[in-house]
Amino acid sequence: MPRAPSDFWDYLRDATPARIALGRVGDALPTRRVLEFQLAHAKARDAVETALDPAPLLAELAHWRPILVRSQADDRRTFLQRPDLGRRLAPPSAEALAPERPGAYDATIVIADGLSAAAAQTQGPPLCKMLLATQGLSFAPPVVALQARVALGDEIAARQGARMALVLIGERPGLSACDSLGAYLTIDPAPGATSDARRNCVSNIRPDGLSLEDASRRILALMFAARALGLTGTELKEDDALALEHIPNGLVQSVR
Amino acid sequence: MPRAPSDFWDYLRDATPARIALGRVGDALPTRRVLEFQLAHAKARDAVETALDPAPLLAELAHWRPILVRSQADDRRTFLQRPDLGRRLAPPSAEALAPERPGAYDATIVIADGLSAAAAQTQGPPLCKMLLATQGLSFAPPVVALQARVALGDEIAARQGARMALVLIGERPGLSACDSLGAYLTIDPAPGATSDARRNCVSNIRPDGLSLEDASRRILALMFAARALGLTGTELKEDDALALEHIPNGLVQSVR
Amino acid sequence: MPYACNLGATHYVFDDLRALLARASPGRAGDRLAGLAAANDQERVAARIALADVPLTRFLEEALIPYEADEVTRLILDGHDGEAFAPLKAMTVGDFRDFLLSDEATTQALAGIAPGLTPEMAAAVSKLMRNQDLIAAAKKISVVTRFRTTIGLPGRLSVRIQPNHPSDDLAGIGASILDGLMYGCGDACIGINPATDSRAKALLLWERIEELRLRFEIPVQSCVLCHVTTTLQVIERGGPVDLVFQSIAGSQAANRSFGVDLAMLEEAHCAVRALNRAPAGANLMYFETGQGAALSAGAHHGVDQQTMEARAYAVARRYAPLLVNTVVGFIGPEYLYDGKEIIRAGLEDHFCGKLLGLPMGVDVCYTNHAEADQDDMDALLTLLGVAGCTYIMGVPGADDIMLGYQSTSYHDALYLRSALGLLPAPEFEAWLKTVGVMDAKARVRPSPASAARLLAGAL
Amino acid sequence: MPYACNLGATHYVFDDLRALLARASPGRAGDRLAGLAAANDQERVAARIALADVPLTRFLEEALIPYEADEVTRLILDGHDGEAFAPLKAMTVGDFRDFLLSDEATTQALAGIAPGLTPEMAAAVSKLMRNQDLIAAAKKISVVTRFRTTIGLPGRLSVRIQPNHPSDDLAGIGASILDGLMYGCGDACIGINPATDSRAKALLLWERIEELRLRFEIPVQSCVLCHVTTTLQVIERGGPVDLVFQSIAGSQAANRSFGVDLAMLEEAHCAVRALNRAPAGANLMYFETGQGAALSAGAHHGVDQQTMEARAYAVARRYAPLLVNTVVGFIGPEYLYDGKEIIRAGLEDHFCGKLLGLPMGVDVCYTNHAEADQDDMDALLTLLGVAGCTYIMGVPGADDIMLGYQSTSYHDALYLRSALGLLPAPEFEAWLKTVGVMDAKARVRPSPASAARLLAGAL
Ligand code: B12
Ligand code: B12
Repeated sequence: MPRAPSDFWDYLRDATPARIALGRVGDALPTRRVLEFQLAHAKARDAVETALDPAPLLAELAHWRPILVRSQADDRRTFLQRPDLGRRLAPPSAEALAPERPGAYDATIVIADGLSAAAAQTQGPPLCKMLLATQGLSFAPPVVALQARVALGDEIAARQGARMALVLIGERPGLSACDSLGAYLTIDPAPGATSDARRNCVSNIRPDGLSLEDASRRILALMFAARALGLTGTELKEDDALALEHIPNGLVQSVR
Repeated sequence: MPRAPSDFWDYLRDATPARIALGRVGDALPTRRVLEFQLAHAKARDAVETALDPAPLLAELAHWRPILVRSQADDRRTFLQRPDLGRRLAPPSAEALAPERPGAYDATIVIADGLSAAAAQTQGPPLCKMLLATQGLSFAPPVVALQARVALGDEIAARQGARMALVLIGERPGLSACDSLGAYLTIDPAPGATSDARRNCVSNIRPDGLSLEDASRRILALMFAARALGLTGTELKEDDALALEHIPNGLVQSVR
Repeated sequence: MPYACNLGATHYVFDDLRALLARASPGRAGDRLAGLAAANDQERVAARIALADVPLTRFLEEALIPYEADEVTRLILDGHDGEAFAPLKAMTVGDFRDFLLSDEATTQALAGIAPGLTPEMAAAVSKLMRNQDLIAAAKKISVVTRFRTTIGLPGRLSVRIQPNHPSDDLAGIGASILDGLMYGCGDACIGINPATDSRAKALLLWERIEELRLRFEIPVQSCVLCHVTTTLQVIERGGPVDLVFQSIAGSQAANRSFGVDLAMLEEAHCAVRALNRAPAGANLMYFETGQGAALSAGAHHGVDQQTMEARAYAVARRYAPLLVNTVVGFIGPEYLYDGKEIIRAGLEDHFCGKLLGLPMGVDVCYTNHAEADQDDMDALLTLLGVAGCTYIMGVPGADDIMLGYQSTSYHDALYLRSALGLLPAPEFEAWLKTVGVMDAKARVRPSPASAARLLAGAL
Repeated sequence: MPYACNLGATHYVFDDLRALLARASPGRAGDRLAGLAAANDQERVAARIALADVPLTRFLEEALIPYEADEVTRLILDGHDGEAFAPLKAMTVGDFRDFLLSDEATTQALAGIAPGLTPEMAAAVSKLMRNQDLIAAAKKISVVTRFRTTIGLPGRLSVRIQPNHPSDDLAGIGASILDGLMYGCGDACIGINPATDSRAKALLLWERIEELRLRFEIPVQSCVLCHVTTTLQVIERGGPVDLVFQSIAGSQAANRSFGVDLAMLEEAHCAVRALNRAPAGANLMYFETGQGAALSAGAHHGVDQQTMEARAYAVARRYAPLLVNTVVGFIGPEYLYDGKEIIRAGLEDHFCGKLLGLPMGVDVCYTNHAEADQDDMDALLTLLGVAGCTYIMGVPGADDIMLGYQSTSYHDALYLRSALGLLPAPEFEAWLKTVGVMDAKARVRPSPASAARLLAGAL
């Protein structure tokens, strides 16, 4: 049965959180939409500035004896302008990570503020716990990292003797979501010299994006495959990871 | 005899320091001109930042027992962003100007950095001396003012008991001249409440603009007329000042 | 009357219309200096949300500067045309923006409402508009004025020649004028800022332009930008004055600080009309304005600088000027800090002026103490071209050697005209073709012969 | 080889061409981060003065990144067309700028020299150009490419629909596409960034676009912007791939960090050509670039970011792409700090890309950690429109809900087209008229019936 035009717009609007069916005045956005946008922008900018509060994270992960580290970027301003510093551990933090023999663990999980503390704050602990609970992978004590970029995980993993670095990092806040988490997996990272092509990424982890369950299954599939094949990056495709036999069975089924 | 075209361009170029006859490539300035402009811009910006060195000024005017004052704008950044502060004396400076009874002097001369320390530095002392040497006007001790706006002279004159404030101030640096001085004359200034319409201005005092001699004659004509008529500002025209009888004779002749 | 807006848990209250307008303004140095700016982006958005809901009629009820205390307020309210306002009567500020951008807001419709708008309405709606809105709406508005040239026609861009000299040297000024003519500039006017405020000098300058104009039969109008009181004296002495110039601002007190009031402007307007130099119905005044002037004079009454600027346009329109321009980056970073603020303010001023029915030009410019450069000016210049700006300045090499700032050059005018396919005023275009400065394709490519002829005349 | 310049008492020396180019660059965050920027304005001008005197041939002699170590350098030097370069052989960089802006540099002449230019020459000359120069020169260059639509014709502006969704939901993406079509967008391509890098998902997305395209007979080409290795797998599995996408950069090491090299791109180009989906001679690749990518990967070899960006264009042009765009403000303030830097970089990239013969589009955009807002984007968007930009992005409400940044919206595209009188690609224009989205005056004003029809199809 054909729908009335207004229904169509409603249908469109319901189909996606994207800003569609906004209406028009001449060629322009209606005033209300312009102001909504500006408000979202003001909030997103505040989200960038928000600092991660590590205490609750450390408390939630207390069971696994989490470690708090900082990058060499002392504050938010520096962090934003000096990505190089966000990729290096501050000396005291480096010391805090007792050096372990390489291969002591399969992986380490780093919860990093990145560009959205809110993402790390809300999505970080539950996702981390789901992953840590996995059978068949050994994890170093989890790390909470402040003013951190993805590549900071490389140095952390190396120091902890973990073969894989899994960095759960706040993606830059958008207008519609300020709490989106990205997961970056790297095997055998070379601190200071890992090419991004050697990482895998699972992105947009948040309630309106990839659910925590879905994300953890994909990440675990990648981790099992990575360990089995000894590689991460463009040569390791999620599809193949999910299809690999070595992965605990229930996992794969539920992804596809 | 008609001139050849290239002569015309030379003629034009010689007629003014303005950037005329620059040539064209299509509609645009030739590369050389663009770069000349950028260099001039870089220099002019440096000129804004340059600080006035009061020592030589005070030394040159030592005979008249000059006084050094500062506005409430502590540094150059503040000065540029807070014109209000540049119009008020810093408390220690206010104290340094011993209060005098109103009318103790006809005028006070303030050499102020304004937007070009270079102008005050080079044009300030000689012009000030020419004016101080005038017969028939009594002057308070001259003042050198740092981080100063025009209106700072109002408070200075009031404190010094001078009826007129003559502020010799650095005009904002242009691309072609970084050392242009402006002279602002105000009779019976009301500190904090003088309308600019109540001032007279003699501008563009510098070698390529108004010569020091010419400037001092105009300024003096204005001062004599102001004292005689009890007014400055839009109602006092330079033409009339120069025509007034009370002005020492040699002065007028040499201006016209 | 207070205005309010809730954003999540935060309740924002704005004491009165002045405060609401100020907080809704895009950030700029002058409002920060005056302590009027929003504390942060969220407060700014809150103010805009509240402002969007204010009925336009409110601006007829709540004067920003008291009626009794300010002749500009009186001019605005007494001169308000209720009939022209009728179509807007039921609109809020937000509706008004929507209307301006809608297909209903045709060139004709916009001309019709202009007398019904107060400057505060124009300022208010501009605060809800993005740069692209300011461009798109201004583009639709047509304001045409006339003296010897017709200014503001669609597809045209006029240029003032600004041939200043630090000691008002006649030969130097003449050379700059000729240079400008050779670049196809001058159709807005030839306007000299004299370094001195002497009527004797002003008279000489006016005579100089007159002489050039007559010698080469140039359809152009002359102006010397001295104080209006000086111009009046020149007129009394029979000077060949085409246009009376004056800087104006948005409050009585600010105008006083410029040494003028409405009566004085009226007097000047009558005086110049009486010279009978122009065809009947011609426009005879030239005004300059600029954000920050009122604040600098302590005469802003707690009103934000952009709204004060729009109020200056109310002063201007009373005298049916040939030209009005905002000297947007001229006053300095105290009021507009950097290229971004200058660009925004330039577009606002241009839009508000046109909306109120003025032939708006813009002095696209900056000073050396501002954080701006030629790249910013190229941006603003181009945006204004797209927005249908009436005219710009033409300064040799963009460097005003007397006023100490950088404006647009003759070259910039060429760039803009050819980038957007714009032509000079028709009478001037015809002249440029006659003297051989413009070629058959309407490009300014002076033939050597024409250059020689013009230059020879100058010697 | 060192380069030098005296400014008054100061003697500036620049160790090599890399240092000279870096110091001559307009200030920007990435070069400051890399420690390559000029220390102050005077040093910057000194570098430009020295650069203006460097003969263009120098760039054929002094490689910025060693030939032996870098396949991009080899591509540039081995692929250099001496014949096309001949007219420029005697020029310095300064002369080259003068030439580009002169009347001799016609559209045809500029097309002729493109193969003779190295990216370093383009970058160098751009550093001597003001924003208006970048606009004026780019405007003269015409690069036309073809698949189902013809892109880059004069007077036309194309738009990519970018209908991303955080979980790649097909219905959601479809809804965004329909919305975009109703705004007259999509003629550059319909290009989805998938959130996941799964070939299974990518295949589904490609099929979805294909289905829409066939159902409504839309002249448009499809793209899913996954990694090229993923796209290759989709092609192997028979996916309806129109365009192969890949992010590229200006050095071998930077491309490696993206997981690609020239051979891989070649392989992809062959694979997609073998699908035979396009008319003969069609362009089949889509590349994205952006200042800062190489530096971020530690693969910039001490070369400034704008020059590195131009080198990425050398990679792109080898594969005769249908579309290339710089994601100028996308990467963040680490590389382009604020609106001013983004505007400048956008104009540079657009100019350099076109000069080198590429169909340049620009993702006019910024992130929320940058000092920029919609006003800056309106400015850049409008300037690019004047400069003749080939295409822009169309993102619902300008908010990419998956990539977390603000780009241009469908509305922005409408604004730009109507402000400058630009039309979509001709095939797409015809389609828009057929389905009733465009009215007889070529304005996008969908009739209710057309909307209903399109939307009904979507359900
Ligand atoms: C900036 C400027 C302005 C700005 C001032 C705003 C501001 N807050 O800064 C604006 C655009 C408002 C302006 C207006 C006018 N100006 Co004016 N202005 C200048 C300029 C370019 C720079 C001044 C400067 O650097 N001052 C130094 C700084 C450090 O001082 P300040 O305390 O920050 O600034 C104060 C003075 O500059 C003063 N001021 C500015 N212009 C004028 C003009 C007169 C006659 C007086 C008494 C004071 C005055 O206002 C400022 C605030 O108090 C000069 C040209 C030059 N090369 O100097 C012309 C200049 C001083 N102005 C001039 C004129 C004629 C005017 C007007 C009278 C024009 C008119 N017809 O209305 C008006 C009204 C002035 C007034 N009575 O207030 C002439 C003066 C000629 C003369 N010898 O008398 C000059 C020399 C330029 C010119 N030749 O046209 N001006
Ligand atoms: C910024 C960005 C980029 C920038 C990165 C430059 C920089 N210095 O920041 C540029 C434009 C260069 C880029 C390129 C690519 N990107 Co990207 N990128 C993003 C984005 C928008 C934000 C990332 C972020 O906020 N990181 C958090 C901050 C704090 O971390 P950071 O340490 O500063 O940033 C590092 C990572 O972001 C990393 N990175 C960026 N993109 C990618 C992609 C992959 C696969 C990996 C492993 C790493 C990586 O590079 C940065 C520097 O080391 C995300 C989308 C999102 N919503 O997050 C997509 C995203 C991560 N990128 C994606 C893709 C596909 C790519 C490309 C492979 C595209 C292509 N076909 O070539 C390329 C190459 C990536 C590579 N191997 O380096 C996908 C990944 C999909 C997936 N699940 O695998 C995402 C999710 C977007 C998408 N859906 O298209 N990207």
